[in-house]
Amino acid sequence: MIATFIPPEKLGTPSMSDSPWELLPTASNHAASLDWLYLALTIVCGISFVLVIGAMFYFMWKYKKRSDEDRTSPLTHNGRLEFAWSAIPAVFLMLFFIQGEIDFVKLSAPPADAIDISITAEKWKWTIEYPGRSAASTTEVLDGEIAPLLVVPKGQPVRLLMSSKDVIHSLYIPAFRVKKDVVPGRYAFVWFTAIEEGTFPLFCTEYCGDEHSSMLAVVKVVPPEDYEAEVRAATTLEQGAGETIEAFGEKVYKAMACNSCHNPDASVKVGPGFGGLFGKTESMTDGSSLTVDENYLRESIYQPNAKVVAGFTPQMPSFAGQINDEQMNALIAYIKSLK
Amino acid sequence: MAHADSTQNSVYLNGKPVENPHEDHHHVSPVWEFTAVFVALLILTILTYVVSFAGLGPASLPVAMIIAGTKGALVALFFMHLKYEDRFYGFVFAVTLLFVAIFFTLTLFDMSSTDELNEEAGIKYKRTVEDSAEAAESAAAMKAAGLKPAAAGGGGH
Amino acid sequence: MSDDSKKTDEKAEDSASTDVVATKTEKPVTTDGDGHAEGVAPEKSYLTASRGVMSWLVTVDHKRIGLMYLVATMFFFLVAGLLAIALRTELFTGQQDFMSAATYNKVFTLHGAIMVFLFIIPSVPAGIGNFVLPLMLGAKDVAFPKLNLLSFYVYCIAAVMLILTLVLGSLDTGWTFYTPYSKSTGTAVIMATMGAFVAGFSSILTGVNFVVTTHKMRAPGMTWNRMPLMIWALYATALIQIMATPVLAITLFLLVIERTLSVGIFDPAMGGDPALYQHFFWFYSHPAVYIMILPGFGIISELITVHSRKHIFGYRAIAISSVAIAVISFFVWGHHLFVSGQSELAGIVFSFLTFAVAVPTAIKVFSWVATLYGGSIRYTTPMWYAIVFLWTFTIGGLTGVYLGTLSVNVHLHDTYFVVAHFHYVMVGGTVVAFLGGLYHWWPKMFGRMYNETAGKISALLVFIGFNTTFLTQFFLGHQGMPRRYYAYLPEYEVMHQVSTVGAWILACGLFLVLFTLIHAIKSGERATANPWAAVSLEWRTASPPIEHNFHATPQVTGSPYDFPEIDKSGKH
Amino acid sequence: MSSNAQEHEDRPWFLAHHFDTVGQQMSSAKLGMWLFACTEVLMFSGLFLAYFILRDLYPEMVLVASEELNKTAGGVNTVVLLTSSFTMALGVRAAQTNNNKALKRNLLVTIACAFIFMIVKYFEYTTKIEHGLLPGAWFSALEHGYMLPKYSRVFYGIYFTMTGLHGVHVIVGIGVLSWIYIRARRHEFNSENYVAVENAGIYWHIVDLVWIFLFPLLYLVK
Repeated sequence: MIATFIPPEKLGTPSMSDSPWELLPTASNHAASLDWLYLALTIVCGISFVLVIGAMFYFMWKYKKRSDEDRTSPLTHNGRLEFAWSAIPAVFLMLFFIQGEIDFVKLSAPPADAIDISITAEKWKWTIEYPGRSAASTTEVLDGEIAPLLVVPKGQPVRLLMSSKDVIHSLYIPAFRVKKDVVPGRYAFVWFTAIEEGTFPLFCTEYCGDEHSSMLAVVKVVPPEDYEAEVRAATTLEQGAGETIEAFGEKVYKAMACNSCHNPDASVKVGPGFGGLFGKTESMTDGSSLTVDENYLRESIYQPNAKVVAGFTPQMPSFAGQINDEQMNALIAYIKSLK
Repeated sequence: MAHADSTQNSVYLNGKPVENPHEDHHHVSPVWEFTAVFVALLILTILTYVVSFAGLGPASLPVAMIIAGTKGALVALFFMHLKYEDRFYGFVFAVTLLFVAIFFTLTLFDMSSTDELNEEAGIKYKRTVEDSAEAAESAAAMKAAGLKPAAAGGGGH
Repeated sequence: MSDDSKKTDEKAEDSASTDVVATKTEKPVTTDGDGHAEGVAPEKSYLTASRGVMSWLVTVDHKRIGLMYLVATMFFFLVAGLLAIALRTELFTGQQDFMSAATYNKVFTLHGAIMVFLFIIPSVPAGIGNFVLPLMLGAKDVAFPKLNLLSFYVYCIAAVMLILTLVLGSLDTGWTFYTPYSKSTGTAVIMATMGAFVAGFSSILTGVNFVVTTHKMRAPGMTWNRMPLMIWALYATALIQIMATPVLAITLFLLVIERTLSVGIFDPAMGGDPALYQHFFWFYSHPAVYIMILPGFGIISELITVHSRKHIFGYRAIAISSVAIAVISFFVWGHHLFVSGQSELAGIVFSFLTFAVAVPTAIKVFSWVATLYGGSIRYTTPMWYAIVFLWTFTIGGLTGVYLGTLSVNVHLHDTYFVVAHFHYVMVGGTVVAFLGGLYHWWPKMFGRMYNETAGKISALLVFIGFNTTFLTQFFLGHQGMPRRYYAYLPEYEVMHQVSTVGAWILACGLFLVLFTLIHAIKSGERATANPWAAVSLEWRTASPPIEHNFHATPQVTGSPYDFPEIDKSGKH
Repeated sequence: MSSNAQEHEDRPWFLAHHFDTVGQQMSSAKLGMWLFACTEVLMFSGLFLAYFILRDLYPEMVLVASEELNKTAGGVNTVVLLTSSFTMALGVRAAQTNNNKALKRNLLVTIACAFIFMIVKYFEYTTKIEHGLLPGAWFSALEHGYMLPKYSRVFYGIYFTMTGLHGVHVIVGIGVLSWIYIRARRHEFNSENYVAVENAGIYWHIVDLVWIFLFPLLYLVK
């Protein structure tokens, strides 16, 4: 998540390419043919632009007003020329249409043996579930920043089956040149075969609210042999050896994208801040008030709309089934540690 | 000779101002024509009413549309004088119906082809998936309560 | 009427050999310097014919209504322009500078909504068009003057409603109001949609007025092939305004019903389908983008012919391509939905039709450049703006081909490439043509000439600022920078900073245009009735024109582009 | 203006200053009205498309839900609107033939038919409201013992939007026709100046045209 306050060097999401001017990496099977068509378009349009604007400048120089007695040409139309300059562009346009259409059909026909990964988009986070793994995949990528990790084997077709829980989002991986709107109420799919290892950002490109620009994920292309290990690592969220419970709690805090709505300090972002929350007496929307303890934290994570703090709208999604007890205890320990 | 095309007015032919060539001639249709059209409309209304009970199944939509179309044409041509007016008003109305047709055909084409392509790719609508899950669930609940699961009557359950 | 014009009728009209109207012998009804015909008592211009605010508020004179529209639309251009500057300044760095994410979303939504509904759709047709159409047709006024005034007041109500949205918590759905987000968000969506709904009515009323005026109130002798191309363009725009805006009305009405009664037709949670809303919305909005650009085409046809003293090249082709664009624009809206859940088959059909609409636009650009051939080009400020238009609109048009190609669109959709494309067509096309038209008709509107050098500097600033701002956004788009992003990856920062600097230059250029034109009204030197020695009818009356436009209804015997400099001796 | 002072006298009182001849003014007014009629047709087309899409998404739901609509009330309303269209056409004819009395009579019958239409619609709506066949949150048909498929509330949403918007147009029509009736009482219309009556007629026929298509689609189609 691109937190809004973290300076650029701390931003962990991988940069697209090493230098801003380097072209996009061609990291999927679609990329090569698309880049070729993009180049062909640029050349043809570039030449026609140069011709049109060149002719314009030439005429501007040659036929500028020299004296008041200038005589201008009586030419009003020329049938053959007009036919030529409507037929030639039409031919080029048809060529582009046909090539575009061929690639588009390839884009929309996934091979049968593709690995199915299901992705659920909801307001401002992607939940990625691998086949056969129950827990969703969220791993801390680099310090400071957290984004769900989409692990993809190199050289194998992958089909992302996507659906949305609330509004229209759009899954876009620029390095793979694939994009599809995730319209709620129906399944959308995108397929690709990664051909280059590395990590690439994944954007949401359909406007979906306040944190639209922070709704990122990271695509990690791994060699096929250690794909299983990577997936297991991505989807397991246990206390590492020698890791304090608070540190593991912070990992859970980031893995579950709590920080997209709750700040680690006391300030309000979308929901109340966690700083100094534990032990504080909060007044609820129904007027009652209670001190924040483990039970309240546990209940409001599993059923967030049961007791909502006054002044907030019940828009927090439920995490029932996504956080097991061990992770819950670590999360509560972490929240306790925040002042 | 400055030619006068159909939609241009006060043309000067040989220097003489010509009365507006496509001036609206006031056509007054006889009363019996109106009554005849009115009776035809009533008959067609009764026809469409009766036909709806005949249980034509899938053909009922086209039939109803044809009847409504003829009624609409009758109203437009006779009650709105399109038959006797300058061609241009009819042309404007026809162009509107053309744009409505474009809007309908292309949108319905997209909606229906989305369903076909999804079926081919084995991707169901989320709604239908949720509906069938819900239906299975309620059927199981009914069986658990000893009731025979309700037949498909009364709608999609 | 002298005998001369009768003789000219005998010759085949509208072909190149038509005897030119303002032949040396027949002196057109020229007026001496200060705007009144010789020998007649100095008649008051429409500006001074009646005094007092009430005379303006209840006027039915198309020229006054045109001016009121101009003032209102340019005010909203200023408001939305300042919002744009705020956006670009916020995007100077990758994270938050001085706006929160929520405010940024509201600012870009209002920038879009105000620009589309309150500036770019009404500005050229209702602003310049209201002023110029009856004059060019040789009519005393538009067909329904009271309806014209009603259209202006309906526009004012729409403007008030959109301003009210600011007060009621603004709007953060994007100018497209996509459901289901627009159904669930807490911002003032109903007030904004009702504002756009009412602005649609004002647009329909202007459209009806222009179609009926063009059909029924042309000057004697002005056949369809003798009409200036500005009228063809305004006629085609009016056709779209009449045929497309009602669908926007019903779409926004259904959206309001969705939010109030939650009918569920667009809401997936209740069984509806958001793709249906996108079909409804874009069925209006793509023809709407042609409402925005077609009047610009009309202005450019006028500017290039008058200032290069040459008959337009391919009059029939340009006239028919205007109407062809108007009709084909109703077939192509699907290219906005290529990646949004539309079926691939429909995508292929819409991509093919999108290329069909590109051909007439290309014909127009080629014809304008061909008009420059063999001319005697005078580099006045309007001509400079026409040249800037040709440059920017050609880039805008060509990048449209990228977005029409299916597979490239998958990569480029909803990225900054799209933002750059439509700004090149709308700002580089319509706004540049609008400014060129303002400079061209300013002497006619106010009887005052503007300062030529200041005008040229403003054209240069607009050209440099505009291209710096939006050329970089093509590369941003190709690198994958998504649209409507408030915070972005660090590697896009350099290009965003270049673009922001360009935006500031463009803002300076536009402010300079504002000052030059306002300065001209007060203390520009007096303009003659025909400063550009043009041949179309609006230049035959005084400037500023008298209240009922013409002393005697003008006779039209030739094409509006038969300039005296055209060499008829056939040896050319 | 090519007309000098003398010509001013014989200009008919109803000819606006910016028109040259009565014919020009009449054809302009009629073309303007026809263009407005086209915008009405295009607006209602949006609702008809929403209906067709609903039939495409939930074919069996629409059939079951439309069974609850009262077919006879729809039929009566159709006949009422057709008669009003008939009397409107006769009214326009009366204006063309300088028969002011017949014009007033026909206008009154048309307005009366419009009222009957609204009253029948009022009863239809009240029965729907009582049975809870309403859009969105108000949909409580199950409590009233209706076994309706899952998304029936969307159908009733479309039903109320279409018939409601049409009803609003009928009410506006009543207003327009009453204004024409008032002007007819002032003997403003004759065989020369009847374009206002004809335009009101065009508007009314469009409202009737929409109902001709709306009735079978919502009420009858299986």
